[in-house]
Amino acid sequence: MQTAATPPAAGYADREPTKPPDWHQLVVWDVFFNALTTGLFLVAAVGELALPEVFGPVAVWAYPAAFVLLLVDLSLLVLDLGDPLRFHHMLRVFKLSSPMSLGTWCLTAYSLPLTLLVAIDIGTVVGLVPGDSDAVWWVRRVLLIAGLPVAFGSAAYKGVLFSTSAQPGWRDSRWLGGYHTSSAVVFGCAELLVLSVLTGHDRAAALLRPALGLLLVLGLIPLGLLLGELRPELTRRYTRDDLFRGVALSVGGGVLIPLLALAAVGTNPFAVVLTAVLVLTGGWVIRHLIVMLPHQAPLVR
Amino acid sequence: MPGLGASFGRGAATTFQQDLANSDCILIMGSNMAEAHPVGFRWPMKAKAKGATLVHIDPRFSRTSALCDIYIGIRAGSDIAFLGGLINHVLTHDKWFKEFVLAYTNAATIVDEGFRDAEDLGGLFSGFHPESGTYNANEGKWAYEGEGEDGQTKAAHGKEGTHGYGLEGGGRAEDRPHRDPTLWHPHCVMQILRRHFARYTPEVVARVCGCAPDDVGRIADLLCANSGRERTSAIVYAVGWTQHTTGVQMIRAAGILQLLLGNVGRPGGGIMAMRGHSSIQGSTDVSTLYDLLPGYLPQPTPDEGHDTLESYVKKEGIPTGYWANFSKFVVSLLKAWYGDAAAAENDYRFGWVPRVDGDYSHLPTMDRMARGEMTGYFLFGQNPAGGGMNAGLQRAGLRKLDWLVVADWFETESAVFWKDDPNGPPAAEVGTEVFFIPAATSPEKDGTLTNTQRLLQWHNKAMDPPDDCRSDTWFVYHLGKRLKDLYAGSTDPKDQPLLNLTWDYEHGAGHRLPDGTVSCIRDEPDVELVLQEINGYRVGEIDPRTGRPRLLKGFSELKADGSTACGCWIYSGVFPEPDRNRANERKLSDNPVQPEWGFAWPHNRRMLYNRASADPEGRPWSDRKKYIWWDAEKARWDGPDEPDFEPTKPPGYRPPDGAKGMAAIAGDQPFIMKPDGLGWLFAPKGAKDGPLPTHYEPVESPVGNLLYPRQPTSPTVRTFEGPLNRIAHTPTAEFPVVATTFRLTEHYLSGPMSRFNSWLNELQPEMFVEMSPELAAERAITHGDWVTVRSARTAIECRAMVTRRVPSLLVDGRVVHQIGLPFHWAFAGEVVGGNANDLTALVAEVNVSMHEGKAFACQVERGRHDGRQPSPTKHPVAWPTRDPIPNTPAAAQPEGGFTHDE
Amino acid sequence: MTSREAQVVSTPQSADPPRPRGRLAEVVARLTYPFRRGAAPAKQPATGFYTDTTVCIGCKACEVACKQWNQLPADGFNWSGNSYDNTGELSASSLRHVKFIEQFADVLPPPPSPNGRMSLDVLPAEPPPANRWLMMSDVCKHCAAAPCQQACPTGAILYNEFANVYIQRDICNGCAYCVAACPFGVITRSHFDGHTHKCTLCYDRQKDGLVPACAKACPTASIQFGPVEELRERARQRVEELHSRAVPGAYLYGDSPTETYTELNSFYLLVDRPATYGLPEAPFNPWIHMTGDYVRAVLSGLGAMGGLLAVFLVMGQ
Amino acid sequence: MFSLPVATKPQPFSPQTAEKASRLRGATVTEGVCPYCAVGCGQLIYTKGGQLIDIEGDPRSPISEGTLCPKGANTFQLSTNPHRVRNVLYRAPYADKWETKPLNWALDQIARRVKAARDAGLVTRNADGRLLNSVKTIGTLGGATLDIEENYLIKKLFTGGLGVLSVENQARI
Repeated sequence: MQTAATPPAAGYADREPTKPPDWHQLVVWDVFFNALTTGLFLVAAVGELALPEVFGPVAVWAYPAAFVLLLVDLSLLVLDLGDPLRFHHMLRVFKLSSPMSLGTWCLTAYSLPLTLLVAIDIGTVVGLVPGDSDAVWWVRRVLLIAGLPVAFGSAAYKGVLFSTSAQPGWRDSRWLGGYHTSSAVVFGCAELLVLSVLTGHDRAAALLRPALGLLLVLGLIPLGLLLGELRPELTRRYTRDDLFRGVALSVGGGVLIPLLALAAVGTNPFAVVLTAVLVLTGGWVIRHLIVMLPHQAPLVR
Repeated sequence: MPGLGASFGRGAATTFQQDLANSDCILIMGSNMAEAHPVGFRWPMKAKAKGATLVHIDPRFSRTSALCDIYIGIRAGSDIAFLGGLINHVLTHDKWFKEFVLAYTNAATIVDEGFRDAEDLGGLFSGFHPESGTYNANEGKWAYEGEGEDGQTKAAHGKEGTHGYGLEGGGRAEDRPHRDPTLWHPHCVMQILRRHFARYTPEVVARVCGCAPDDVGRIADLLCANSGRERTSAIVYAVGWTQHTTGVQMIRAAGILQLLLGNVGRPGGGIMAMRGHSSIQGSTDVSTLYDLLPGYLPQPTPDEGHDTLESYVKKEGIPTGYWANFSKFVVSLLKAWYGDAAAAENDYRFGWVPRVDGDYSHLPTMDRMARGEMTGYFLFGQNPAGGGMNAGLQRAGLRKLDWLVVADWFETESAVFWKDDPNGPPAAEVGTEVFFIPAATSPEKDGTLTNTQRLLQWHNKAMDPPDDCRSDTWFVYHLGKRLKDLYAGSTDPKDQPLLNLTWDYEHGAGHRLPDGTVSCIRDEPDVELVLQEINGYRVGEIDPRTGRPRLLKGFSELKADGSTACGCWIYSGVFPEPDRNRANERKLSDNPVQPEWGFAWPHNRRMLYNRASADPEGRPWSDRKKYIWWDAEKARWDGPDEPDFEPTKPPGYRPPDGAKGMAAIAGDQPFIMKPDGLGWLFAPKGAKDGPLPTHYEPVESPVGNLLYPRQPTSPTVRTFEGPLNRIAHTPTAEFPVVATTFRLTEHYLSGPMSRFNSWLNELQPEMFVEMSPELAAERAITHGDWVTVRSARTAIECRAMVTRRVPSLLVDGRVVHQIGLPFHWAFAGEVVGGNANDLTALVAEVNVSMHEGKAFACQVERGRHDGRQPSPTKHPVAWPTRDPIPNTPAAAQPEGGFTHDE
Repeated sequence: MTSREAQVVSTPQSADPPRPRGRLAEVVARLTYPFRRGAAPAKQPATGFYTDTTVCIGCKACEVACKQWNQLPADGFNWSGNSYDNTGELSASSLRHVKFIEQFADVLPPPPSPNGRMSLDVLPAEPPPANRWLMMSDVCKHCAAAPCQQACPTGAILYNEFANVYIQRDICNGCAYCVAACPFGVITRSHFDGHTHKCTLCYDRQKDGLVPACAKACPTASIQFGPVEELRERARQRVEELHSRAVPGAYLYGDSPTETYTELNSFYLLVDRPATYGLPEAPFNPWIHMTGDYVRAVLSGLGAMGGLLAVFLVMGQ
Repeated sequence: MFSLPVATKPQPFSPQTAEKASRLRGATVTEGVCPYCAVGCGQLIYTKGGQLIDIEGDPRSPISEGTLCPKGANTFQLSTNPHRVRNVLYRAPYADKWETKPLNWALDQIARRVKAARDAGLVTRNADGRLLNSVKTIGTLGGATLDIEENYLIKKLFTGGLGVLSVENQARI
């Protein structure tokens, strides 16, 4: 246990008093999948509720996808615990002061209508549930309406969870929640667009393309505000090259190129998938930069 | 112990730790009290909270310095120069406590005019024999005037040291010494003192010590302002003074200073010796020392005067003062040892006690061992292979033994020297047979520890030791029984001491533990019986309550006619009744001295010489410093403590001519162990290296002696030079850096009680060396680098701790670098590393055979040492145990067990 | 005259309830355990620590006493080189941490530095009155409104009857959100059991009227334990006394609330600025921003959803 | 004065937390003394079922008033320590490892070696015919960490009984 020569530091003044939680890649992916599942559900549900005839057929694919993504997300959440067998302790109290408590309850509440929706979808496919009955239609509507606020809550808590902490960077990012929620909707839009193109629902795709474009532009507002807030800590902890790569991937690759692509390439499935991948990658990169920020030791200048 | 003994009469701390809280100023020197004795330091901190000034003078700015009001950095080994400067300041500014000094010290006593001081002889006192390197005090005329050649001489052991009280007291003729109360007589002690210390001016002290000239006056003024009737100052020292070849004289200098300032025997005053081991005072008192019998009785020598008990008593006894009872102590000890076999007609078997004809102390014994002159050796909780001076030589010694018995808790360096010494030969070349006896820890056995303030405290056995672990009492007792069996039936006279040794400490019934169960170790000896023997008993007088001999109430009951037996007279009174073990008494009261907590020797006196807390007439010097006073109505001494004086002897008592024993001590003479009842500024006897402290450089120093250039080091020091023990003699150019060793709070000694303990190891895991940025820059060393420290013996590697806490000093116009080496690491344990004790030399101070670990010469180089380095012999263990606490619900289990327990 | 320590043994120890028998019962017990409630004890006066760093001798008795009482593991033998601090930080296995800060002026002219890194000197905020070696025993601050407590999603962290912040070890599931929330970096997650641990203020000892292990062991009363109100009073007197003794830099850290943080029930007497001791200059409770952050999150989300809906409705018709 | 945006309700106690108590209840407490340095701090030793469960300062001790230093606080680990040797270890000459041996065997062997060395090394008189009665080839070292009774027995047996001269300990001054 004896160490080789370590460069000793004198005193404590140069040290960050806080300690980063040992949240690493698992949490980056958790934040990412959180946006994927909640965004997909939100966009599909809004679409189905607003224009059932257009989005209904795509949404049938969207809910199982959101369900799978939710399962992945929940697994990541559980695995990230120090004691995964105690995940259910999260439901021991409902605590407004704790975004994690609120979020867990939202996720739990969100998982219920989603599960039922998926069950109905699967039931319809295998013929157990009559797909065209009024009762089913009404049940779906109720489930969608019930799911919307909790799915929204599930998306909205995640950024606040980080921003209400004492960690360098996180504590300064007033727009982290804003960015995450808006980015979740962007993700959802991109995902549904891909689903529409792949399943050949051109009307839905035709609506989702301009929507995605608009959302990408809108999303630049919280993203810009967030990066502005984070700039001191980002530049303190990441090298110029790292930051350049990160911003290029997230803003250039995640917003600008998709915008151009959406305008230029139209409905080519391959191009749409590629665009969506770019959008998601950009979002992942931002999340990675932020989640890992406190772990990054300040650079010696 | 002669340092204190020569000044005051007893080789023990004059006061108790709690009393430090009553000080107005505390000088801590030669002690790193906050680190080595953190809980003891509680009391200086209380004094500080009440407004006292704390001063630390030390080569290193330590955790003690951090809490003191004033820190002065001096060069390691220059303490006498600084203290001499303080004494000189007190004398030249006439700030000494006149009434105290005149009445209670030998300032007025006139010394034989044949005496020549170190001032006259270039650093030597009269009576020096260069060929043997010893002083002959008689030839040197160190005695008081009038004693002349008739002054009683103690049996000399040649060059070797002795702890015997003979050194502490020393005899004199029965005539009263001449005194000159005007202090004008050129040969009176005060005048000798003035001349002797005149050389120690602030400028010279600054040149020697590396401090500023102002520092001397600053500290002296502070001490003077906090001494006198209304105020008192205390001095605290520890091994930072003792581990020098001038250690006894450093303590002597402190004694002189405190006597001059009137700070002895008074609350908040005194000299507090902080000892390092739990019972180091006890092991000196009961004496596992080669030249001492229990209670500071000198072990006999082949001297003619020691042929018979009578001649021995005549030669070693002192007619006046408490030592006049000498024969009672000796006879009672012999009765305790040899029982019925000891009788008046056979001289109480005085002839059975082995005669000391040389120096058999630890260091010379190791030297002999390394030369192959020893057959077998026992180690009881001591680790010479790691903690001994020049530990490499000590390991070489152990490798030359036929057999070695190690009783300890862990596999220390001394237990595994044959296999794990990285610089030793392979095991196949080491012929020593080793027995490791697993020992019990203190909660696993009954027994008494004597702490640094002479307080005996019993610790109770709380549980049985595991498996085959046994107390050392058990081991020694059963070894003795087996030896008696082996020798049974022998009629050879040489075997009779063993066969007649009283050796019966069986437990009547099984030993009941505090939780009500009976000990599984059925043959554990009854430790209370041992303590009762130490306390003493009346031979043949049976106590009907126990069926055993009646116990003594104190040493005043001792007899020289064989009717009493007593294992250690100074401890007598600790067990006055069969059911009253005073060491195990823990009663508290309103009395701040807390006299019913444990038992202090002698006779439960907590502060020694406390008669001096009253003026010659017996009145307190001041209300603020009231402690013991003469109560004329009750016609006895009164106060919160036991008077260290005959309780009913009035202040006005004057001894009649020819008085003997205690009758010869006047009512205003507080130092009852001294034949003249006075504190000794000048010690005509008691120290073999001179009657007054003189600055000499350490045996190894880069600096010559600026005070006495012709005499660089102590003339009486003994070195054991040889291929395994090379010395870099003063002044050395080859080793220009002054090294001093020190203790960290987090570790203990060479580590046997700490480096097997993960909770301590994590706090200080690695060997390092503290050095100044100046030295580091000179050697191109960066903080945290590996460096090699080399002495004339060997080299070790350690990490560089570059810090301004170890100042480089300006000594005589040039920069002298110092380094600090913690001495806690060696090659066995969870954490291992370079051993500072490998660097030190085997040298011995003349009075007590003490080494010089606190100042030696070395060289520092950047980079790792190319020799073989140790690797841990034990894997780190995070938790001492993960067993759950029995009979305890989950809710009350320790928080950190870190188990899933719902 | 017996001590509380001697009396406590005569209190009988309760026993655990019988363990569930069988696999199924065990699973059920595990699943239902977090939802079982114990009776909350009656409120007591708030207790805490007052740490007077001016009398700390840096002996680390507090660290070992804490490890011993709580049976905490040793956590690595690493020589840090940062003066005598080899503990490094507070963690799940080191609930006390003694810090050492060396502040020394040049004695001799400053030597050239071999590679820029020099000795252990830490430059004080202002020139110190003398050379000094500061020592401070750090511990959980037991904040009056603790971010960790607010963050904890399981309710594992609570205020016990002594107003101490306490992590219930049978509840904590190791989400580590409290780690992120603590502005002082007190809490970490143990890699042994995956739960977070911090100073409990020896809750178990307080239950039996005993002083916490560290405060009890402290040889110089640098760590003092007691009702916080009393401690604050004592501490303020001590500051005045120090001011009168020419230690003008002495002040209390955390004895009273600030704009952005509540008072600490474990507070300190310091003589240099907080950062010198590794403490935040102005601790900030992250929850101050929570409502606003939620609003921004919701607004951004609603904006995006609104845009989406607008496109659908406008273009879909 | 700063106040929280969201009220924090009292959080529920778990059944275990509600039962929180020290492990000292029902234990046996014994008065002891710290085995490390010479300050002589009072210690309280707690055992349960014969097992050591805690060692802490004795608040009644007038010397230490309940406090301990890090080493004193570590006394528990000194006793309860996996590195402690629990059986007799024996290393034969030139062997490269320990063997575990019974206690009685070791005592017998040691006693025999002491006798042999003493019989060979005891000198009754020196060259001048003066009485010595001493053995210089055996020695003991250690005692300052031992109890005074242990010291006394060592001195008595080795000096008084066997005539061994080099009986020494850590104390010197």
